Amino acid sequence: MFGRLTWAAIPFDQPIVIVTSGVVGAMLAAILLLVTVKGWWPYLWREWLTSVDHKRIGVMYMVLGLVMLVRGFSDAIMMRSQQALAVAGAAGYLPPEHYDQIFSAHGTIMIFFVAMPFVLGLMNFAVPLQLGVRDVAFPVLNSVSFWLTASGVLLVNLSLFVGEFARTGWLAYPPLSELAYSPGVGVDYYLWSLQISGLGTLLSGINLTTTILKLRAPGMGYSRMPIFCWTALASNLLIVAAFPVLTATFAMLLLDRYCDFHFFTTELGGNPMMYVNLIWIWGHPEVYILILPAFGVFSEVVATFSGKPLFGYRSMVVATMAICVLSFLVWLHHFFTMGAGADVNGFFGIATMIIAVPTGVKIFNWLFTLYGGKIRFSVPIYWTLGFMVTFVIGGMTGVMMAIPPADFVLHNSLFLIAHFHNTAIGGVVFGAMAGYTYWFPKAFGFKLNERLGKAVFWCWFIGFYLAFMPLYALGLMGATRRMQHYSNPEWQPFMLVALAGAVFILLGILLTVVQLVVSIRTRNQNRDLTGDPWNGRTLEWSIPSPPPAWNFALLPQVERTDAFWMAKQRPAALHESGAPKTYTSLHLPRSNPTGVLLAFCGTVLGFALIWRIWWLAALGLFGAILVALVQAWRTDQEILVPAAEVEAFERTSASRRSFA
Amino acid sequence: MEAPSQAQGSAPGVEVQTHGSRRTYLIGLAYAVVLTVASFWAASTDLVYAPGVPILLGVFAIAQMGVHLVFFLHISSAPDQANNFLALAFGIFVVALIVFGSLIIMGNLNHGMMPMERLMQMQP
Amino acid sequence: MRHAAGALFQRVPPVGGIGPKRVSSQHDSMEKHRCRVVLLTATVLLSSCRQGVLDPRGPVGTAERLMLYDATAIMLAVGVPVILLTLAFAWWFRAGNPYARYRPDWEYSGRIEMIIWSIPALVILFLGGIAWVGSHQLDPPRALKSNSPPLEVQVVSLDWQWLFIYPGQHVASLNHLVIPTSVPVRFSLTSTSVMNSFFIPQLGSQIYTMAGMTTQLNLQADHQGTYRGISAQFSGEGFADMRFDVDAVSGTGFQAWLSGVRASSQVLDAATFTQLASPSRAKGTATYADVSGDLFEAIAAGHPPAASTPLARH
Amino acid sequence: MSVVEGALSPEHALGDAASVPLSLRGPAPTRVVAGFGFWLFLLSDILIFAALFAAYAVLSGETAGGPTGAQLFETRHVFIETACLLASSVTCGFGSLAVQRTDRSSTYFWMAVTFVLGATFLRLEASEFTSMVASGAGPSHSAFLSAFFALVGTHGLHVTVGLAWLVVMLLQVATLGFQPMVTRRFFCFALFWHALDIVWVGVFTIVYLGAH
Ligand code: HEA
Ligand code: HEA
Ligand code: CUA
Ligand SMILES: [Cu+2]
Repeated sequence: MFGRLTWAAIPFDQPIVIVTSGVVGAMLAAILLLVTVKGWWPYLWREWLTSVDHKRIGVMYMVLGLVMLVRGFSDAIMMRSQQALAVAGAAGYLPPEHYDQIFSAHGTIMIFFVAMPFVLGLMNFAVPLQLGVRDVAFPVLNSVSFWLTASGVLLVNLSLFVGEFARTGWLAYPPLSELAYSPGVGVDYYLWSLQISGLGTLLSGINLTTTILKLRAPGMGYSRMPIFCWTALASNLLIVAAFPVLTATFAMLLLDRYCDFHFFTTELGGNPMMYVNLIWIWGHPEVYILILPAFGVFSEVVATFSGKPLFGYRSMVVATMAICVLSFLVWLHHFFTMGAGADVNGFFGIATMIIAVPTGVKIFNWLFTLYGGKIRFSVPIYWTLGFMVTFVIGGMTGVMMAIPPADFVLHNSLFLIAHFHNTAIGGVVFGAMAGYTYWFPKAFGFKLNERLGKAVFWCWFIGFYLAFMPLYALGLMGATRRMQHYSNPEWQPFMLVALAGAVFILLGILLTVVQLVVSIRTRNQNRDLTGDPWNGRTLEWSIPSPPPAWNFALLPQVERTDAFWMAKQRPAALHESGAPKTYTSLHLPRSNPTGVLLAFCGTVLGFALIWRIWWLAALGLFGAILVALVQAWRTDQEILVPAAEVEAFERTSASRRSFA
Repeated sequence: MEAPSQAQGSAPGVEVQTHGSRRTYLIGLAYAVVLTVASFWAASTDLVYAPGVPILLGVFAIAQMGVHLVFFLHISSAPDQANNFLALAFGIFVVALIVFGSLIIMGNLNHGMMPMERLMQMQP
Repeated sequence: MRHAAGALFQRVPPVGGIGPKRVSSQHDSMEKHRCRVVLLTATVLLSSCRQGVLDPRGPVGTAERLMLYDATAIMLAVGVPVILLTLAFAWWFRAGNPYARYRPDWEYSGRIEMIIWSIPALVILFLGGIAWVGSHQLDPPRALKSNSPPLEVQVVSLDWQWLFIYPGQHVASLNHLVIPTSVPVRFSLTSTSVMNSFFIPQLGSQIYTMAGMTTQLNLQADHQGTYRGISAQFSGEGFADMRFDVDAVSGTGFQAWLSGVRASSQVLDAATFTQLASPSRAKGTATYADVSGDLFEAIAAGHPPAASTPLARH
Repeated sequence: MSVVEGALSPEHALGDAASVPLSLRGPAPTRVVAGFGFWLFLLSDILIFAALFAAYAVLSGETAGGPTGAQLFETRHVFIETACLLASSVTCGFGSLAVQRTDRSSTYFWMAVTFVLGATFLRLEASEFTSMVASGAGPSHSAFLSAFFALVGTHGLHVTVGLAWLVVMLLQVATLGFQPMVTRRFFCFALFWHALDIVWVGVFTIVYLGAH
């Protein structure tokens, strides 16, 4: 009846897990109770859960990322403290079967459920605003994408309490991840949650690519698009091209595990190396999917706060697209040590390094944007400068590993771990934080607290260096990754420093939360009535904060890059409307529960497949099809906002703005 | 009916100029039939130098895919199709990378590490 | 010089050993305390060179270390100025600086564009050359130049042990590798179950071990000593303990070790192998005076003497 | 940016400003947006096939002592399957012309023919699969067979989904008529169906004719 699901699946014998799950469960229950008691459900359902507004969806992605960040971080600090303790015969407090789940979960969660939601959230929020349009190409699909990601998140978190997570590392190499060596449900949790959220990501990539290529304000040609939109385009093209490979690869592993196929087994001709090859065809572009939008954020921030246009716009576009294409030519650098010949290793080594050229150009372009600027030291520019300093180091260690013989001694060492945290934290997380601070006032109409923001930055910055510079040294000393314990006592001081760094980061995360709470409570002092708190350059700053559901009552006519900046140079045209504006009534997409419902069915389906409860799986699938059919017959997809209402809003917000 | 505005190009699958006619489909069908028959013939004949057969099959397949794209999917390099065409080109680039990249890499790996037994067998 | 430091610190008691006794002493003056801190830091920093890839003991590792140094140097030559300029520009062009010239429209300079594309390109031209040549020179299957014929060693990664078979000598050893110095060693590697990576940091290159396949690796130790060997590819529960000691000994020492092994009573036959192949986290070394037939070839071809039972791993 | 006077709204973009480059004319109409989005989806779907093709190409020699492709495949069978799909592509094309003309009965007719041809294809494929499994050449027999069943099966699954979609579309025409929303989806369906035929060209060339 319940497949493999029995009471034994719930780890009552592991106090850490039970207590954590208990606390998480209690917190969830408390939140749900609060929402129920306060009667917030209708509001939440109407305005958020079923919303198809790209701005709301963007915000929900960010919230999801923020929540998962706490989970990912608690894994990280457990690993750091375990490694600080478990030296020379000491066992630490996490037995291997537990530790192995933790690093696998940490990697999976950080990449798929922290970094991806941040990046997707920022793109969702900012791209249509920067393009000067009213929404993304497919608003309902957008909501479906988000909720599929949320469904993956739910499954991953469920694995904490019901059953187990994979003990294979975040990429689940076979044969270790095959049924023969991982008979439990851990790998199934991994595979199904990523299949579901991966589908969401793919749809989102299609959606945003279409938006950028087909929906732009009149006059916004490709050479006038804000650079963030260019990086978003590159990133989403990579999503469209790379995620199908991930889906196919995981499907093959699933067939191996569920239907006794032999793609990657060690018997009957299966070949595990093929999995390694395929997963990296996705895996390498994936890191650029994450970093490119971050590059975009930094480009916007550095130009805005220097009060100058971005230096070398054309170079920047060329470099972005070059990285986009090149990132598909380098995947073998993740398995130089698997035994390919010298020609193949050499070719992929060189192809990898070539990426350093366009990336270097970007760094230099930011540098020369600073040059001749009038730099206002607000929080986003802190993150940007911190990034520029840090990422150069991470990029250079990447180039070192791109030399195959050097990688022969660095592969899988803590040096590698340091490299990719250097790029992922120093690049992606710093970018997410910069973007979050930069666009927060646009989304909510008030700024985040500056002093606390700077404190957060310093905690992260110092914490990062403390936590990961020792790992470079350890890697050179021959310390390898994924070690539950180690024997060399000389490593311990480094591990202790790294733990201290993680504690600093913890402080940074706590301060992030404090900053948010304080900013909300003092929001009246930080109100931004102008809609343009940073003296911005791009179209999103030309509309009120928070923007109305329709973003732009009249689509702007764009004549060059930095459209809003240019308009501000002619203040007359902006403020006193010469000819009376004629507003038309607007069609807006109606809130739609399809996304939530599909994700609900998807979660049921995934859970049932993981535990092999076939009737429930059938039910989930049936439900999903039903929801899709109902959606197909829905004809009232749009609501009409009457011209008068649009006009009224625009009038009041305009008067408020000129008043400010 | 919507106005046939061409802002940002036109949709794939629709031939704007001729509004896609039966003729296009029939011409496409004729080409496709010829190419299909040719493929099946090539696979079974002795008239083609045997090691060249896979190459010939590949050529026929590429030609036939092209025929489908042009006559059934109405893809062209017209300016209003620029996006469709570029997306297709990017897709073909990635498909080629995945398939040929994997073949080269896996061939190289397998070559480097056949078990001794098989190596022995291969040596005359 | 590095070797001298290594030798020096071999005699110093391990880090953990210095402290506690002195701390317990009530008469510990501030002076001594500071001394201890300095000493500790110095030990830690210097010892970081020991045993790692920056302290190679053979030609492969030495070449790879030189590559690391070269790459670091050339990249620092670009990276350090970039970092300094970032900080300098940000500081000088701060909004409050009345001396800085604000150029609100400056967004293009052909000359600068030229330079910023060419500097990275030139660096990569050099590093790419190194990568290409290095890949060929240090290709793991490539035989090392030497006057002496290579020693053949067959390596099998088990769950979670390392088995070393010396086909020419018909002996085998578990979790302990003994090799003569100044003689190239030709490793052929395979696995009975999941992937592992065979890695002796002080000798250089690592390579994966995979079931049903044979990888090749050539290494050489130039100095006598005991080096750490590890698995560098995660392989499951017992992974952290997949360590082995590598003893690089003189030629005569090697012969002595061989005769010792031959005198032992154990032989590596199907029964012993089956026992070894079943998953175990227990550690220990063992030697085998004889090895039955083509054991390694059978394992590498995917049919070891007795089918291992992977399901029993958990 | 002049938000003000007479901003070009997309509806008016074309008529007066034929000289304005396409990319500057503002947001594209829904039909173009939907078509392009679906085009991207198809490309991504084809990449799934690319990964499966790559796996097949790499593993096709790994028969583990079991039967090889040349021993298993029947060229005549494949030829009939190919003919069905090719013919269905053309009838589907005629069907979409009928949709464009909003010609109901013609739509029903051509799409019904398409359905029958697709279903025949599926039936043939299913019989091939069952006879292979019955003769002991199922997917768990060797890596080659795993890759074969996964690749060809995925194509078959797509055809199945296509048929279900076709039924839904016909029901939509019957209940909702030729609304823009319905015709848009019909075009997407036609794209999907043609793309499956393109994938099949790869399948019969590489898997069946390429078997040795
Ligand atoms: C994006 C990716 C990412 C990020 C951010 C991190 C962050 C951190 N990681 Fe991560 N890590 C991985 C990706 C990441 N990791 C991967 C892929 C692996 C490999 C797994 C494997 O081996 O299989 C790994 C493995 C890994 C190991 C295992 C090493 C080993 O194998 O032995 C360790 C050890 O301590 C570690 C530590 C940390 C620490 C201390 C942090 C912390 O310093 C930082 C914590 C970071 C956050 C919590 C994000 C914070 C973001 C914000 C605060 C933004 C806030 C935004 C808003 C408010 C909108 N990581
Ligand atoms: C956002 C994430 C991100 C980013 C941006 C990068 C960027 C790069 N990475 Fe990294 N990488 C990862 C995330 C990332 N990586 C992860 C997660 C892994 C491991 C996964 C795992 O195994 O679990 C990994 C692993 C990894 C490896 C495999 C190592 C191994 O497994 O043994 C290699 C090897 O080539 C590599 C190289 C590079 C290079 C060359 C870049 C380049 O793009 C960097 C380019 C940037 C610069 C070079 C700096 C700026 C340039 C200048 C200032 C100009 C002047 C400089 C020069 C000319 C050199 N990376
Ligand atoms: Cu791995 Cu052959
Ligand atoms: Cu990579």
